[in-house]
Amino acid sequence: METAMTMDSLFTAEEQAFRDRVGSALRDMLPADLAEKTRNSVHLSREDMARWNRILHGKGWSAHHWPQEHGGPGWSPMERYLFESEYANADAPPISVFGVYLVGPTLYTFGSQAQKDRYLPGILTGDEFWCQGYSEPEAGSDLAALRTTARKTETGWVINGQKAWTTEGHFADLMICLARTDSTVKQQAGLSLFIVPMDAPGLKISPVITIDGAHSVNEVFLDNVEVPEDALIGEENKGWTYAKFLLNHERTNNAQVHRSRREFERLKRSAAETLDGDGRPLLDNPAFRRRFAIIEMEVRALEATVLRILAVQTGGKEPGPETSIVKVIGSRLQQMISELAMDVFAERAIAVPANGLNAPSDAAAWAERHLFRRVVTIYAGSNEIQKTIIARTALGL
Amino acid sequence: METAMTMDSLFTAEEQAFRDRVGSALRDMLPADLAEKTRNSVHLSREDMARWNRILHGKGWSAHHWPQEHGGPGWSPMERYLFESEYANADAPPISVFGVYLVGPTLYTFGSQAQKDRYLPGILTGDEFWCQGYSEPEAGSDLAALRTTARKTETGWVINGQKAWTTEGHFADLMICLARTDSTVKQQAGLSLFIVPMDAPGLKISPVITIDGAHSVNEVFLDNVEVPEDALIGEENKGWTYAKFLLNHERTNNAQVHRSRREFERLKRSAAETLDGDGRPLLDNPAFRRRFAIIEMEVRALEATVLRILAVQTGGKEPGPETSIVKVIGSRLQQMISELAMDVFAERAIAVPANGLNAPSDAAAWAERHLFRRVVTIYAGSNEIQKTIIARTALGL
Amino acid sequence: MRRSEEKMEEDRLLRDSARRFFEEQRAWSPTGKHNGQAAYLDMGWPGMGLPEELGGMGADLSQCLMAVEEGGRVLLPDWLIDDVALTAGLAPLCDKSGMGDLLGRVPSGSVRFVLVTGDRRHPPLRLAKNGTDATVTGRSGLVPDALRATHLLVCAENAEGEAQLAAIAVDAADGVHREAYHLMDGRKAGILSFDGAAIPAGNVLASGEEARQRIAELTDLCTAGLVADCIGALDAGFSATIDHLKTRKQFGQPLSAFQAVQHLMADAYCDRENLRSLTIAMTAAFDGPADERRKAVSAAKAYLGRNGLAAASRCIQVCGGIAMTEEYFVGHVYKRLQTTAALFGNAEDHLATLM
Amino acid sequence: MRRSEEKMEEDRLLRDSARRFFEEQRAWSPTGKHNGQAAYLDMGWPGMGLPEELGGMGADLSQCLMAVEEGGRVLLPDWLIDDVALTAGLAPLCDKSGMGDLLGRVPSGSVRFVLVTGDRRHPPLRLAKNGTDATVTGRSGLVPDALRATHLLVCAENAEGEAQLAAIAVDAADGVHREAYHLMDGRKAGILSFDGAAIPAGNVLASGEEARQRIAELTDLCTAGLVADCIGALDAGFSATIDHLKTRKQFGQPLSAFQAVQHLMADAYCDRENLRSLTIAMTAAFDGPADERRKAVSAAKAYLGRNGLAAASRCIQVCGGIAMTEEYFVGHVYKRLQTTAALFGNAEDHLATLM
Repeated sequence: METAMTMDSLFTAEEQAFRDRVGSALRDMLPADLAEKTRNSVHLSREDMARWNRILHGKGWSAHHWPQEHGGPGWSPMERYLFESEYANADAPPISVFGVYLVGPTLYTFGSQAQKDRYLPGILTGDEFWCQGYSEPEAGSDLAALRTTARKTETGWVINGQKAWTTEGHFADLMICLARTDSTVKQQAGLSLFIVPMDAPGLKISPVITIDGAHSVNEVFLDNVEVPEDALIGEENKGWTYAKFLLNHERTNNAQVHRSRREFERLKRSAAETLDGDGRPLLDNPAFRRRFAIIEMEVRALEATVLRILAVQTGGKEPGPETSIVKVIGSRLQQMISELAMDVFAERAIAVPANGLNAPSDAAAWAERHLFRRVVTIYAGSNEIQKTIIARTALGL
Repeated sequence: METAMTMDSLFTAEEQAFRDRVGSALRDMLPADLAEKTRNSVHLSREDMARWNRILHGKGWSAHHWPQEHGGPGWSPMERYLFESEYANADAPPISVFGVYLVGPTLYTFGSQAQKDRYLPGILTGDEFWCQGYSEPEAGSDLAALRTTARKTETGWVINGQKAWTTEGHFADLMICLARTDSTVKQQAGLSLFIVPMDAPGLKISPVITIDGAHSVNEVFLDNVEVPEDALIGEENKGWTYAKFLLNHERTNNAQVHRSRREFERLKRSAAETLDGDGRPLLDNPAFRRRFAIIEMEVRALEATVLRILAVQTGGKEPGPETSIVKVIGSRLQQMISELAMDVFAERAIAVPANGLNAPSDAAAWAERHLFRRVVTIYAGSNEIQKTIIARTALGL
Repeated sequence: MRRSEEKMEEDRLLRDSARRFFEEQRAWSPTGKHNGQAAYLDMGWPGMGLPEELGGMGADLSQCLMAVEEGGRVLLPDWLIDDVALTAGLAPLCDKSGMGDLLGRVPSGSVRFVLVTGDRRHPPLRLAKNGTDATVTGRSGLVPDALRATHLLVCAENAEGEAQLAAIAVDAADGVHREAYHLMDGRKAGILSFDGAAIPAGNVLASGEEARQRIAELTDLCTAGLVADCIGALDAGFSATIDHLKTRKQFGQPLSAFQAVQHLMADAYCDRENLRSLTIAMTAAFDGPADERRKAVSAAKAYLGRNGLAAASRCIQVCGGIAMTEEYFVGHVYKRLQTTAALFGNAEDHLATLM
Repeated sequence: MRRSEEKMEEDRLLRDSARRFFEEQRAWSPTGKHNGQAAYLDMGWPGMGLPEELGGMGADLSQCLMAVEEGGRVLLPDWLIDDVALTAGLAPLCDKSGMGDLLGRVPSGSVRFVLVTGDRRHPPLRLAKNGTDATVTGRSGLVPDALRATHLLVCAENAEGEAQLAAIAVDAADGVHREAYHLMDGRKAGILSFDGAAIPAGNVLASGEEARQRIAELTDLCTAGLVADCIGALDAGFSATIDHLKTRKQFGQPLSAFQAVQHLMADAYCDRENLRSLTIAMTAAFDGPADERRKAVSAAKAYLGRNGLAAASRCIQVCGGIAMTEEYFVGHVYKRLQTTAALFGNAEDHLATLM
């Protein structure tokens, strides 16, 4: 296998066989152009993601962490880890995170039978795309400040407010929307989850260009958007409970361990192919070599920590410090890797030929990634928030 | 000159001549055994310090930053900088900080004529040693929590309390003691400064061994210690104002810039004389070379920042962010240097031959220094306190 | 470092007028559209470091870099670095054939020099003597603002590996190909290919040791300009960040009230102050020996690429999501620093010269 | 990493009894005086990793390291690392002449092995064959607990540079000089000089490639033991720090209420958890190929020397002055980690093997 998969001894023979099987299947299934796009882009188009989703669905792997009864393969946490590792190694396009990771598990855990029947198939096939309406201009890491309201009417709900940082909102069909249904209680207590079609009257979307120059996030304005009664997921005022459950369910998601390992190995190859001023491969330049060694150490630490969490994952408890730990160390590592990439590619990373502005290049993709990656220590609860959680839950401070 | 003095272009020709003159004089004056002891010890004995003090005093340099009228040479801030640089380069023993830096300026600024006449000569000659009684077990960085009290009597004051971290207290003759004289006011408002002889009845001193295994700090217990009326320095309840004035007076003291430059150059020489596993001098080992380069960069930054502060030093204002900045970056740098030393000396730094436990060695001195140096980010207002000050005073947060 | 009272008064006036000018005429906006393109020509900034007899202002390097810094504050898309910092170092060349005339046209903007060096990771540019004439061959590194230059100062080597410095007028030259590049921060640059481009007799300005020294100094000047520009950008980014922290509320408090935020910014502030100190020391070092100048420049440039960039990154972090948007100033400061960090040698390159 | 339920129950019992034993019998005190010196012999810890037929407990490496870790929690001055981690790797050698008997005496404490390697920064130890006998010459690196050892496992090279592993009984050997060393953390070590010390026939346990592999594994075992010991020390240091933060007040609040303190400790906690994860991965790697084992060990050891030490340093920082005193536990944890960081290769050495 071309990529360095380490720590083989941590896996049983069955698991290693499983990994080889899914890895070789993934490499067979994946169209070369999609692998190429994945390597050289930060954000993929809906068309590309949908195409790949359909291929995966053909194999029953489009929602690889779902239980069998809902259309997933029913894998163990360790099998999912191995699948995700092979998935990253194959340069398979990232799964659209909202439908598969967020909405699916929320619906099959808390939704009505009708909601499951209506929405799960579209996620599995990739025919329906979702976005997440949690954050707001005044409520980022602080969801208690959420201002969007849902008012009960005779036929359903009327939603008013504004959502921010709505990733993929511009090509999503549906939004899972957190709104305040009880303003008399404090903090996160009065929030509920709703399903909102993106073409609902009163919903307007406006693009936000990020510092990498790309359009992946949006602002969404909800102006008296009416949704039917059964747009509510689960019980009223339990939205925050559901959101937290999910956080607990996917403790290691934010670690991005497989992506980091894969990127690191690719960057190593680039450094082996790039010559320094002395005509020597950069990878053999001692200053770079040492930086690669430090990141190798950090990647191993993250891999080992994620595996440790998976090995003892019990679920059902409040999201503990694990979620926060892997968020902090995983995001730090992602930034370390792209910072090293900027030094590996040097001038090539900051300059694009004017006549080839849209031509894909490894260096340009790293630059985009590096810029966009400033966000990983901010989103999904900033690292400062995570550290406060660690201090409280793990250290009892 | 054997040591790397950088940034010559920042000094006028007169200043460079001054530096050469004091440098060569210092090297002539300094006994070889004292230079050796300075290199190989963290704490010096009173005898050694006093001996050197007398030599310096013979030249009129024992209180090099004092004005001429009080027995100093009356140098400009830049001349003092250059003197201190040459002083460090010569491996001259550190001046006992409390008499010269703390008590002298306090007395000649705020003390009575009688106090000046009585105490300044002893500091200049080195015949009387001082210690500082500010910190207490419950009041380290937080002097507002100070509990030692001074109660007025008909003939003077009665002091009760306990002082902690009293450096050199075990061989000091006198203590400058901060005590509460008004408990009805909050914070630092009710504090006064007193002169307390260390042999006063009721004063007991108890050694504290620090993690480097040495005895340099003490606890001091004051049990109804009586001092005369004129033991009070300046006005009652102005102790904190005086202490702050001093902080302002010596903005760059905690930077330890000259010591760091000197230690760095010495460490470089050690690395040039030490072979790595490949038989190559460690200084040419690329991993070490890069770490030395990073510290060279940091030392230059500190030197430049200190010079900048000296160039614009106006005095008289509230201690501003400069004091805090050089404390933070200077202490961080001191730790970086000793950490690198631990890796340069490797096993030699952590192991001492049992039959030569007290024999001086470069490696052992670095180890002691490295351990004791954990304190530099804690003492004189922890770096966390300094960062809060920076945020408030410089950033207005 | 310590300037006379008179100089300092001059500095203050210069800084004030530069700041006012840039804020009024060239203020940064998210759309990147500035008013008054090239209006700073009227202010006489280009060639301000040239002596007055050449139409310059006789400004010293410290003042030249101050102008560059003020341009950095508004993230000026033009490269004052070449116009101001580089030309400040060209005066000693003005007795070379034709150079005096050319330099005299710099202040009006009708002549613009750029420094063209080889790509660090490729063979150097080659200059071959051919009787009294010469030709140059090879591909340059990234040259800031290459496409607006009228004249190229080419840093090359002859077959024996000796340094050569030559001037080429772009209009007059055959065999010079200019490829345009867009930089990460929106500025423009170019890569030049020389396909045996002819250099007339007299345009080889220096050879051998003299050329080596001259090239080293001009390279250091450009690098110094890059650092000064970033000091300005970082300062402005700081101000914007501080303003945001005081107004943006989270958990019922302004962000500025959180100790974690305060300490992140205090660390960034220490880095910023150190960078400024190193910039001052670097500027002073141009009056000293070449080796120390080189180290002072490398220390500042390496510090910029490490701690300066880290400070800009912290500004984004404490601002939060809003700093990730193209509309917001602070992200552009980061891009300016990240771009600059890669030009004229990155932090690794400059660290390597510090030992 | 994932152990059977049965094994995990066994682990729990072992850890509980080890912790109880050490806390009751060998609790740390500032004076360094422990009760029950060597009482852990009665518990059968030495040689616990040996098979039961040799008097061991048949514990696997994970359990051996767990015992070492528990010793680390009380900053045990004895080197369980040799008694437990090293001997766990010696079982495969027991068919070598005499080794079976010797190993059988390990559990009672009457035989103690240490691993003797050359000094990394000096020429290796030399083993010269002399008919069937051999002699060894040279100066070793620092050997933990060298003076209490009865037998030395000498890692040497012959004149051709081939690896050689030989056992030397200290009592029986001429030409072995032991120099005692005090370590920074109060533990003892030694440096051994071999002046043509004779090794009887049969005591050369392995040669060439076999010796190379064996030596690599034994070295990794000792290194793993050092890491496990520090994990225990760091954990205990953390607990002491947390307790202090909750009780010590400053500015009217417990230290634990300050966000800056919380975040420093959260960072340290991440480092500690990563170190533990790397320790688990390292332990599992002993079941895999040698190259991956080496890397897993190096990753853990390098992480200990960088991030582990930084975490211990943060504990001192947040405790403040009290942690600077010899009386206080936390400073000793730092010294334990600093000492260990320098043994069996420091972080720079181990980083070099990671690429």
